[in-house]
Amino acid sequence: MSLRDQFPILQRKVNGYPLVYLDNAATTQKPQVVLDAMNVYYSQSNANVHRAVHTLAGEATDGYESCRTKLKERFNASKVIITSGTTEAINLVAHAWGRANLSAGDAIVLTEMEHHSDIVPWQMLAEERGVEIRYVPVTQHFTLDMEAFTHSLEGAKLVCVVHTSNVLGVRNPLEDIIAQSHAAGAKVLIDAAQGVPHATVDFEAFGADFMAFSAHKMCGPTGIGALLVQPDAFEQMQPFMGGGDMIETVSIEGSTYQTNEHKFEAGTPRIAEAIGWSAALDWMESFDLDAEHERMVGIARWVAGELRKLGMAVYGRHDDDDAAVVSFLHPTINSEDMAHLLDARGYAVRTGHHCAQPLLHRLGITGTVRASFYVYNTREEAEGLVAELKEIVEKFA
Amino acid sequence: MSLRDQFPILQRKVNGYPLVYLDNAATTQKPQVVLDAMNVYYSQSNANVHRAVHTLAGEATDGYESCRTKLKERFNASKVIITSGTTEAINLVAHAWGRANLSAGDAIVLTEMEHHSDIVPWQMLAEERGVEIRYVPVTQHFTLDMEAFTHSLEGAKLVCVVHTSNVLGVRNPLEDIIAQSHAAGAKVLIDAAQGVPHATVDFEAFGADFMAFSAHKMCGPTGIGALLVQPDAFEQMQPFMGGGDMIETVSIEGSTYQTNEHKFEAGTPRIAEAIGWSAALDWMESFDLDAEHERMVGIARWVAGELRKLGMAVYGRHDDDDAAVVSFLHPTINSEDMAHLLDARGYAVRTGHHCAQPLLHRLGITGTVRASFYVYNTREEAEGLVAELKEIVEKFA
Amino acid sequence: MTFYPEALRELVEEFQEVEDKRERIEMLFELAEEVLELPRDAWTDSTRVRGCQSEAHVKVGVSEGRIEFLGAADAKLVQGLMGVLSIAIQGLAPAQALLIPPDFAEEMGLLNSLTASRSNGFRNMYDKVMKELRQQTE
Amino acid sequence: MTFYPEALRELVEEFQEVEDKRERIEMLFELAEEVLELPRDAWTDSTRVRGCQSEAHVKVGVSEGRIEFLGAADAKLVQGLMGVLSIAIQGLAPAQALLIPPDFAEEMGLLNSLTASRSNGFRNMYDKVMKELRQQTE
Ligand SMILES: Cc1ncc(COP(=O)(O)O)c(C=O)c1O
Ligand SMILES: Cc1ncc(COP(=O)(O)O)c(C=O)c1O
Repeated sequence: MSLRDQFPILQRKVNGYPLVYLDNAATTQKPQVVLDAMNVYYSQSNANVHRAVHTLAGEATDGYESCRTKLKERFNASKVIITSGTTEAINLVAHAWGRANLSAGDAIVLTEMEHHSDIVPWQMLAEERGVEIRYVPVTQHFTLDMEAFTHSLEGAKLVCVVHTSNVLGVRNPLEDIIAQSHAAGAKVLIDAAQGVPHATVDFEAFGADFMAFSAHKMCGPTGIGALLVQPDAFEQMQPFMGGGDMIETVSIEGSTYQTNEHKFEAGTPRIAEAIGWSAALDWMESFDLDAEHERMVGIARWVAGELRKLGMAVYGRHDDDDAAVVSFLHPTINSEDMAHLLDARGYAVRTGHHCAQPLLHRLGITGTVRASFYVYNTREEAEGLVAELKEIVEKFA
Repeated sequence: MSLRDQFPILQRKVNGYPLVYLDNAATTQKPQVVLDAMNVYYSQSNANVHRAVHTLAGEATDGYESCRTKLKERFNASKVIITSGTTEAINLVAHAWGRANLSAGDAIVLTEMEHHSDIVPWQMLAEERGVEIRYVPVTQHFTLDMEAFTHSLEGAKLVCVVHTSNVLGVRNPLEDIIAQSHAAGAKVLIDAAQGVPHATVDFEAFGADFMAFSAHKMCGPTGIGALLVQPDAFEQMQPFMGGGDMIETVSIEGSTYQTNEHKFEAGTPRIAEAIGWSAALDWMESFDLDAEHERMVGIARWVAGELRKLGMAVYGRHDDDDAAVVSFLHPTINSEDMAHLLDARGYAVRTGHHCAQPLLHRLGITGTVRASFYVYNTREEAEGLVAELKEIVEKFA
Repeated sequence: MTFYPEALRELVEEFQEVEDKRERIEMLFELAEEVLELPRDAWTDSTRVRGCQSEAHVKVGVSEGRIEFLGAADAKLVQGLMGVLSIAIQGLAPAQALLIPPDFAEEMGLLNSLTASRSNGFRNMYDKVMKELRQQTE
Repeated sequence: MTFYPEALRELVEEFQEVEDKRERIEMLFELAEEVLELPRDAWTDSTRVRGCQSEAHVKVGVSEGRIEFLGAADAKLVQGLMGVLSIAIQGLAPAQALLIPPDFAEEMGLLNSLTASRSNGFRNMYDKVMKELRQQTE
């Protein structure tokens, strides 16, 4: 079966037209094997995990933990905390590491390219603890101002940076950022929500201290994500949420905590989700992601060029390592209208601020139309999109 | 189709014997309609919610929000925050309400009957903020010491109490507890993880300020739960986790937040899970829960009696409003051995401390064997359990 | 459709006869002209429809017992929906207008979600108009 | 099964011939007797196998290059697995014992999960024994 045929949703029609799903930066579709794995779990092995001896509980525990094992293998990471997604993973760092290791006067470096999920948790921490936040500006070439970045490092304790922008598709110079940050004595958190769906990352070699991402953006289920942590940073983390399996002992005098990742996984975990993600991770090994990435960026680059010809402003550069995301605006046609007109022909694109208002503010706009491509998208779909936009521009500009 | 036939897992064999699933207090099984709803979502409407105009996103948003609407209807609640489960819901109260409204010298009342998920978050808050925790003792009749409770209220700001104990099945005198707490000026949080699967609750009439529970214990999926909040308590809550859809605006100067429940739902929500839970809530309406509850407690009461005859100590009283949970210990046969012997014949029971160490400590034990019944369990299964235990006692005592 | 005024009912039927969604949207764009325009310099925080992706503003008054509805939006689609609402309520007594449910946008085949959320500028606009009408009749 | 000592291999085969799990458990209970018992008053925090549901203690020494393994557990099943481990490693050279993978418990049809977690006293026990052997051979 072709890669594309493994996605049942791609057979769907929308408003009488075949669905062309180009909202992959928001969430990706799921191959049948992922649904199957969750169905098998629910209809054969559903049970709560850990602390139980019965057969179903053993199978559920193995299934849940297999997700962690596969994440460790895929990303070459020694500590993998399972969360509900990127957002919770970053909030976990802000609470479990941030509140234990940062205090008034300390500085955190963010960038203007961050997603709200990598801004708001730090603003909340800053307000509570009197920590200073410094924002690295974005240049007119849609890249981080690396000179400003270097300056911002003075006395910084933590640098939080997005691997790949969900608006621009721009992949940041992470190797340089990590090296400079470490040299300045700062830890580094990478928001890899858009990064890991497009590139394989060796967390150990990469050298970041924390890396957060979501399953749903890499063909896995909703409701689950992960935080990878280096062992020394892991040791500096205090528990965040309490309850369930994160404890060793509880008494009314006080509690002691587990020492492994379970310490940060309070309550019944996302069992079916972990099993689904595990299947998705296996599935991701079934094709050559690098080759697919090259193909997708090629498509994005071509689309960007065509849209410029149609008079659109395109926000992004589409370098080889960038994600296949095309953000654009027409000088006179409203974005929301454009998205509705596209939807009428089956094309799903996203409009709005993409949870990156500071970036848009810097670009002097309030939103874009965003078409984002993934492994199951075809060149023909991209050509269709361009043809539709051409028609729209001709008619409504 | 009979109620029981709607659960595909109940066809399964374990170690060559039909599965008898009696670990329902840990997690319940899922009827086929719940799996179907999630499959339909993933294979027809999967998209990220909110902020998008395309057809799939509209369907996904409607599906996600339908869960909230159904929870509001079922529980007669005006504010429903969707969380990853009971544990996260209680941690949310500790962070969003507790840290904003409690300070050094304030007192929180807990009970010795609480699940760790309703103890550890408060211990963490207490340590951080110098808040005092008072524990209401459990009597030898497996009930709360209500005299001690009344005394503990003096100057208390918050009372946290479990609706129904997951170890004893005992349902607490909540109406009395809520009335006394409110009279003393304290807010009340109910941990209803074990309560709502067994009883319908009118949150408005009930009068508690917060109520937390999990979908997976009421035939819904893993990874999702809810916090019901009264409007005045809702207004007193500060944001907990940051990012995603919880904001109104974000700028580098600071952020403003949404005013509805989304304020507390940071990041891509549990979309498929909400859709699955929605189906489970509909399904719960398809039979008479009160009648089923009566039947289940009847079974539990009978089992408890038989086990006492076999020389077991049974921890619980099995009143009409109690849950169908039977916790027991044999004087000489080790619990874990007993569970393994049962598992060998297809019976799934749980052993251990059930995340309620302070309660067990009070009872002078370190664990129990727990058989917990739910709507699809039959009298025949209970008889089988008793027969197996009889054989085990005869052979191994 | 019992509570729809005649003009709205006709409009809904007219839209329902058109099968292609693109065509329906184009028809709606034309209805954007029907709105009494709220000039840009009258846009304030209190006229703003919150939660819209782009700017949308409405102003509802009641003069001699009859509704006066003004609106404007960056998105033609939203302004078109204002046009529909305008056709429905302009000049009506508030009590009559309050009986009109928001379903027409869906029935006209224009929106696929009625959840009051950010994706749904229409629903927020409708809610705001109705709320203001209710306040002005109290 | 290449790394299993003869006695362990035989045991695994013996168990595999028994179809009923209950019977296998009963056979295992008998093996609980095979463990050189670690007396209760020698139970300390350092002998404790963590993460077990009930108490389980092991002590591994190496004397004249040969393993001396003592153990005891509240659960007969756990002590039975100690018996199996004991049959496997008692008197062996540590280097040989370290080659034995934990799979035998699963192959004997006794456990269905090898995940190192609280449900799995066996795995924690095995890991502790092997860790201590490794430390004592360093
Ligand atoms: C009484 C009680 N409270 C809280 C919880 C925690 O629920 P969850 O693990 O779904 O967060 C449970 C379930 O284990 C419970 O029984
Ligand atoms: C760059 C980036 N960071 C963080 C997030 C948040 O991810 P989630 O909503 O899955 O928590 C997203 C996705 O929306 C993203 O694109």
